[in-house]
Amino acid sequence: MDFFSTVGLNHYLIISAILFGLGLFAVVTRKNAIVVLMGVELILNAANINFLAFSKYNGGMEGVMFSLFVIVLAAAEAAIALAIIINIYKTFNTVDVSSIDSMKE
Amino acid sequence: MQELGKAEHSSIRVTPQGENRVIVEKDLSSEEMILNMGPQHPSTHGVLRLECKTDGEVVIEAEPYLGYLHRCFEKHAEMVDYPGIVPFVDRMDYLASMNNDFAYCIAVEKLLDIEIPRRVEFMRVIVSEINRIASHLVAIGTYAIDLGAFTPFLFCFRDREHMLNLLEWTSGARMLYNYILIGGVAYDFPKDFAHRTLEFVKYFRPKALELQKLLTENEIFVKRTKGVGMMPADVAINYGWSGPMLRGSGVEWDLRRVDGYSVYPELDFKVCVPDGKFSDIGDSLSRHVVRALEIEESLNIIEQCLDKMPEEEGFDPRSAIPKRIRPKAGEVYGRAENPRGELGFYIISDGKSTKPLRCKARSSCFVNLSAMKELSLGQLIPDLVAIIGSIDIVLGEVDR
Amino acid sequence: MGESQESVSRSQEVEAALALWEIVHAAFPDAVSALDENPFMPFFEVLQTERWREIALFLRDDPKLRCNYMACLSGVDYPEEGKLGIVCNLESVGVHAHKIAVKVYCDREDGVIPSVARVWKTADWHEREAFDMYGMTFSGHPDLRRILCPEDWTGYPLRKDYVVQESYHGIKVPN
Amino acid sequence: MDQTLSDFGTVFVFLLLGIIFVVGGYLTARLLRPSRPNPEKLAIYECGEEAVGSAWVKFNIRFYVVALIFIIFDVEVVFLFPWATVFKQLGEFALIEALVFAGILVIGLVYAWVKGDLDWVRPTPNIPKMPVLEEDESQVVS
Amino acid sequence: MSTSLNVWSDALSEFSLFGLPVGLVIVAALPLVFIALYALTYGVYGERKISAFMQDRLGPMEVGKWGILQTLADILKLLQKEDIVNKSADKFLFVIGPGILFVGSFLAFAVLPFGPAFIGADLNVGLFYAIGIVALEVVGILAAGWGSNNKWALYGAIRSVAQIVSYEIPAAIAILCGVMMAGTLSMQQFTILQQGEYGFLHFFLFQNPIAWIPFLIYFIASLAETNRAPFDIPEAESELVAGYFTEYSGMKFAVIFLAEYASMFMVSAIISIVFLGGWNSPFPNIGPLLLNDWTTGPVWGAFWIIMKGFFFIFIQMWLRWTLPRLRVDQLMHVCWKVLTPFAFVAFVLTAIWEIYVK
Amino acid sequence: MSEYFRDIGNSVTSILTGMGITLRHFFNAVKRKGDAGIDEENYFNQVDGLVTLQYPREAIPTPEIGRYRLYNEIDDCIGCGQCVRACPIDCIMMETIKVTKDDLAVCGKTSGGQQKKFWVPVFDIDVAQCMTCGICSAVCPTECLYHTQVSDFSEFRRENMIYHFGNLTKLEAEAKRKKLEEEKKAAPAPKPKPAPKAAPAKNATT
Amino acid sequence: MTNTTYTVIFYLFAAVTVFSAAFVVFSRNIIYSAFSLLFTFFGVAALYVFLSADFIAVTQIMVYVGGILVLLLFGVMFTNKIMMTDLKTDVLNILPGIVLLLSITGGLIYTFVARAEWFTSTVQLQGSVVEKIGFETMSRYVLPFEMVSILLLLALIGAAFLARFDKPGKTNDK
Amino acid sequence: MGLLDAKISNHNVLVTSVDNVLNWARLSSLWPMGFGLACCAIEMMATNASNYDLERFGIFPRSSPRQSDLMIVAGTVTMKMAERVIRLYEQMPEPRYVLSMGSCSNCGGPYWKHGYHVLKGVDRIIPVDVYVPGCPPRPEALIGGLMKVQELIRMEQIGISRVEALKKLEEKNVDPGQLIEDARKGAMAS
Ligand code: SF4
Ligand code: SF4
Ligand code: SF4
Repeated sequence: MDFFSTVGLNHYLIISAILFGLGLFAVVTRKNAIVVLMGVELILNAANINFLAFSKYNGGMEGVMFSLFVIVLAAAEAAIALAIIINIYKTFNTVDVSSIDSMKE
Repeated sequence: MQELGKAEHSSIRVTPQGENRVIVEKDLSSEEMILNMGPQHPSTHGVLRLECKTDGEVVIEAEPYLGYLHRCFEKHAEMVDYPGIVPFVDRMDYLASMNNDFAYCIAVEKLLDIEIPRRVEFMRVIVSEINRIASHLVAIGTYAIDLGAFTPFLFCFRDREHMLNLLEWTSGARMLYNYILIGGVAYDFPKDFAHRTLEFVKYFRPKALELQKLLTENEIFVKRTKGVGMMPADVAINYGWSGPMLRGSGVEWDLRRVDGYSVYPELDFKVCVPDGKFSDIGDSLSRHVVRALEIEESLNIIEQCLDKMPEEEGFDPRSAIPKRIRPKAGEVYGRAENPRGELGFYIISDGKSTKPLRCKARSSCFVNLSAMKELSLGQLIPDLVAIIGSIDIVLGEVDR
Repeated sequence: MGESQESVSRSQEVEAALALWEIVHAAFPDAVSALDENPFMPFFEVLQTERWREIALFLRDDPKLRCNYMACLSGVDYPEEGKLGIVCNLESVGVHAHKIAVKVYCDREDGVIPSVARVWKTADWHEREAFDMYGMTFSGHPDLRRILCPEDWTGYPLRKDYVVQESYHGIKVPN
Repeated sequence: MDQTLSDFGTVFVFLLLGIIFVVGGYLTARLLRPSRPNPEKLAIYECGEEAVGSAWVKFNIRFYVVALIFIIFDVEVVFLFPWATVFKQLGEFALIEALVFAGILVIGLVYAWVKGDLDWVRPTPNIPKMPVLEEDESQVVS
Repeated sequence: MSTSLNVWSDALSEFSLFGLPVGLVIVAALPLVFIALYALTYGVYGERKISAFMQDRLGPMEVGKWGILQTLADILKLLQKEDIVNKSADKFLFVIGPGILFVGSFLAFAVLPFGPAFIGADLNVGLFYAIGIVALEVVGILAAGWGSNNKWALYGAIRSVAQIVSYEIPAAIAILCGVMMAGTLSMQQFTILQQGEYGFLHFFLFQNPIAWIPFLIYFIASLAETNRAPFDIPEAESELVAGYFTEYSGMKFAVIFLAEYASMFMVSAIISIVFLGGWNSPFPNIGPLLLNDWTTGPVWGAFWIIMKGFFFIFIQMWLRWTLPRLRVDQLMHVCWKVLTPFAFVAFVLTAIWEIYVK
Repeated sequence: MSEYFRDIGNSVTSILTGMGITLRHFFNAVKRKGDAGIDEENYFNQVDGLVTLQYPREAIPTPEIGRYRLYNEIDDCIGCGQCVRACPIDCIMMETIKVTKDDLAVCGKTSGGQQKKFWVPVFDIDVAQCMTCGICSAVCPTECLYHTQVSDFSEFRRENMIYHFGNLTKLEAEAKRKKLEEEKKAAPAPKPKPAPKAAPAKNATT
Repeated sequence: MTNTTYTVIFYLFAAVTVFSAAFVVFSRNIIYSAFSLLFTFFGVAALYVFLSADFIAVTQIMVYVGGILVLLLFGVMFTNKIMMTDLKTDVLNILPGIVLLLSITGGLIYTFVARAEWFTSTVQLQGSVVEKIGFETMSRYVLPFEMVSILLLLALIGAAFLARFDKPGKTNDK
Repeated sequence: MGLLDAKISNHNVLVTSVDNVLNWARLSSLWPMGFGLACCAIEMMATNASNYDLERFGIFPRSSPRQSDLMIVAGTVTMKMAERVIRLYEQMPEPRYVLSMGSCSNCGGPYWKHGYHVLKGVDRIIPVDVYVPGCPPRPEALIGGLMKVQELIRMEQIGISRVEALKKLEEKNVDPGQLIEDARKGAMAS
């Protein structure tokens, strides 16, 4: 069982794929905007794992730099998204994405 | 209803019922939380309970609930004879028993129309001024705790201990003295008392200065209290505030000066009011400052009294105490300046019994505290604590 | 200093109260009684209870009276007359130097007195206390609840015929 | 295995040990302590009163603005740390770059400052007013 | 110079029994023991004694000679106390909250160099890690406060988080200034850079006049991060009863307690490593008096860093027993409008100093 | 702007002042306050430094007139009941039995030389209730009821706080009562005459 | 420590990551989701360590746990009635969701593992990346570096603008 | 079920020494709940303050009942307050102790007779371990009372109820008359 005993690129890719899928699942199914946001964060994390994994096994710095920028983006995104969510909440008194959809004039 | 109308404020809307309510960011639907502060809470000075409606840190409304220490003073006063009331009076404002007794005795003596020996008057003034300092020290110390400074509190209590010792030496008890009796005092001063008291005054002055440096002048303290809990003078009068609270709002009103009871007219003392430079007039800081200044004045009064007090060998302080206290029918309202304000006793005597028909205590804290509800609107919780502290309530007197 | 000066000031007090009373009497000739020139606490009575609030307002706002400070409001029980009453000690702080007491009565059962809580905010809690202890109602009071005793307390403790309840919430009350 | 990894291995051991410590502490305590629950005891403490409502309400938003501003600066600091380790080797260029970087963010700080986002909004407290009776408002003086 | 010692420590960390890294565990366990001991002795007992002396009283006296066993008794007692989890609390969060809190503050100790040879893990990102791991504490506090379902606890937790989070900015920028001076993030490197025969003159604080600004900023911010007075509003006794641990009793409370004292030591250690030379002896060699050499060594190293940490803790206590507490809005004012701008100024000045002056 | 810097400056200076004060106290801790009572000459000479009094080990003396636990010197009590009447809270319970003429000598005199006319079989003071107001001791004509300086006397049981000072046992009290009855029956004359010395009937409970 | 140990630890963290992520997604209680996110982030950080990106790992903790998670938690506390988590609304898309989850994950794994022939260099990333990042930001990535600052500035202004709740009529003290 | 809940019938040396250590820890770190009701509370504060300094015994007040071991009922308990006192008592974790300080909480004290709103003794609602008399008790008296509590704790054993411990203690104790004797002596001496 070589696959299990030595950790390689593929392991990371699998984890990242699972994380990505879970994140996507949250985005698609959950109605609570905040959970959706969590899903997005999971997706971004999955992407980061990929970046770093490739970077590691290629010996380059690109992936590392990219993941850094992704984190920045994630932070900015979280800030803005939550501000928007709060604003939506203020207006509609709900964070349910689908009902927000139906409530807009 | 022919009820009151308008008060404008940027964040305050007055509903037709005259209920002030702060509208804080009402478009932001954070929920109101009902928060019970007290009866067991470190900053409610005993068993006051404030039911606060809060929105985040902002107190939208705080409703004081009293009565957790309602000890039925007025009932006891109707059931116990005149001298027997004194211990109960002691227990009302337990931080300033001497002053309480003083007020009560003034009321009853008015009713009895008896003359008090001059030396007794001086003795009374001395002990009640000592007690006033002790009481103010507790006020200042607990205020410091409320604002998070623990050390000044202990310093206050340390110095208070000397006063308790002095008073215990004269009266036999540490806190609840039953010393000032109707028509006299219980014991003559012990030998050396004057001397020791002067020593105390000498000892205490630098300590008061140190306290001032440590607490009152501390920038954090100032920032925490300045402009917090503003009370304009006219409203303060309307609320019936008295004592340091009223003076903190800039009204020069001191019963020791206004009524001039006992030997106070002979003494030279200032009525302390804030000057508006260090604090905004009417805020918590000025109330604190007034207390601190009053400590100074009380020290002066003590010195003067000790100077002027007639010395008499073998003086019997109980000589003027009537054997049987049964006042003629009538009613009286007697009052004195307590550390917390005007303490008045409204006594009705039916002329027949040795017990009063009615003895109502007008307690200063009760009245001062009644402004709490209005003062608390739109404060942050820490400010609320600062305001309660600055009112300096003693629940025993509030609830009686 | 003792007697001499005190009696002087006392008589001054009464004189000031007399002057004060005259003004009130002129304004409300039927509603107020004569001044009781008692040297300890000069007072007059309000004969028409329902006008008490008006009188109170007059006392507070008339430029000659300006009794802006209510020192005390005490409820009293007069079992013989079958009445309850309140006694208000009024004073003018910082404007004039006079003080006076006013008495208002109501029936013992279901008595009503107009509330002056909107005239002097002091009266707010004092009236609540009087209600708590004696059971008279103050009409127009913003928030008339028991203040010292618990909400579900039975009886009005300071009435002369008060009997202590046996138990409160399962706790024995009398000794 | 490279050095970094083994160093982090130590951190992992710390993590385990910390967890063991806490869990061990809990367990020891469980071994010793009495447990006599009753409804009163399990009620929420609220200064001796019965708690009214849950604490889990929507909390006021003000704290949120703080976290929001924080996250931006947090990220900025993250960028500056690697820079700080090498800037002396790179010299002036790096200095200017970083100053520009920081400068732009300071603009943000200034913006937030000027706009009052950094103020902890304190509603103006109520200053008590004289009671006013409707029928004779005009009489109110002083 | 410390190579031989490194060998010693390497040997220790490499030591393993049946494939288990026993040596490492020992390395990791030592700080744990240290935290426990320090919290028991200096942290609590010392604080009580120091506060007592500042307040003209005696402090613990009766439990053991001069009350020395006081904190031991406290912990033993807390062990015996019933553990109440209130009915409406969120049991899970309530239980793990203190755990996260403690693990968070304990993890930071992994990178703390106690001596030239004794360090858990000399990470290349050590310093960054040490300030980043605080994030775990934040979550722990939130879990504890939220899980209690107690209003005071929630207030305390939210205040605490807002405060820690805000003060992380000035703190991080101040540390950044230190990093700029050293050019490394490894704590061990930091310390070695401040080594020298002139003792304290090699410390960054005395090498660079500008270092005083970030030094003070970090110290103030660290007070806030550990909820110490005058920034103790999250556990403000007179306002919030006991803050986020209002509902905790027994052992959980003890764990929170330990975590607090651990992070108190941690920030003090960080400040002494970044600005005051960590385990280096502050004594200079003066001519034949080789004070510096005499006071250098593995044991001395641990001694110095602990002493420096204790010194800062002493100042923390001193401040605590002197000052009143700030209000929330003032707290934010201090953070965003005083410390952060000054931190930026310090950042610019340090950069310029390092490039042009040095 | 200037206000901004002034605030910072003020804060720093006032904080430093405060710290100076606490530090001074810290170093002052090498000194300890002594345990002189307030009535001693050097009381205020010894107040620097730590003020803690380690109570069970050391104590400052309670002043002589200190009013703490009530004590009745029952031998001196004439059973006049003044204290009972004066006490505002009725925490003294007393029963008296009039002394029969022949017992007057047995009953004896107070230390002040006053003839006792009552047996006091029950003289209970509920010190758990007493508020140490001192009214009772002030009215006591023989000064046999007084407050001692003892203040530390806590108990595990509430009943132990009712102090019995009565000097007769139940049986004796019963006997005396009977004797009184008999005497009343024998001589219904209401005026008690000063009795001649009677035979010394022994009672040992004093 | 041996390689095996590391492998075990790797699997441990991988499991923590995946399970907590699943918990985030499937949990009905949003506050649990948020707290479980902590473990996900932590696990991911540990994986970063395995990928030799120590700096990124710590950044992950600092930004994700200390920042984003706190933001999320605050967001949850500010907007949700926790006691009234509505279960039904969630179920609406659950079938397509699960299908999507399985297909995408499966597809990805299939592509990653079976199909793609990833080129792996013999030189793997080793040691610490801090300084490398420092150099990279100052050389190849200067422009993105500066852009980041502008991005952050905009984010700050935007978020602050959006989150500015004080309406006219409210005054700040001072 | 923890050890402190266990019912152990025969005490061997080990149990006894464990007992002693645990009891020692408990009695050395009695944290009272900061809970003042009336005048007595001021004396309690004075006892906590510098001059008497309860911290010497490891006693320092906590404001939350969850972290306290001892409830000092200092002052008058009124009817309105009684339920709160019960609740606060209940919210303290076991093992917990109650010290009734002052006449009022002992039995209603001065308000015993006419106090319609005063609870006549806090032992009507919660079990009291030690009564401290006085109105207010001197700080010395409070310290004495606290030491009585410590004595009580010292007598406790695993599996032995507090009532039994109290009994044992009383067997050891001098009889109540002794105290009066002491008072007498004290009075004589002065
Ligand atoms: S001291 Fe006061 S309360 Fe005590 S017995 Fe005497 S009169 Fe009664
Ligand atoms: S007043 Fe004195 S003599 Fe009279 S009964 Fe009381 S104690 Fe005895
Ligand atoms: S026992 Fe005395 S001092 Fe204590 S609360 Fe009651 S009345 Fe006050």
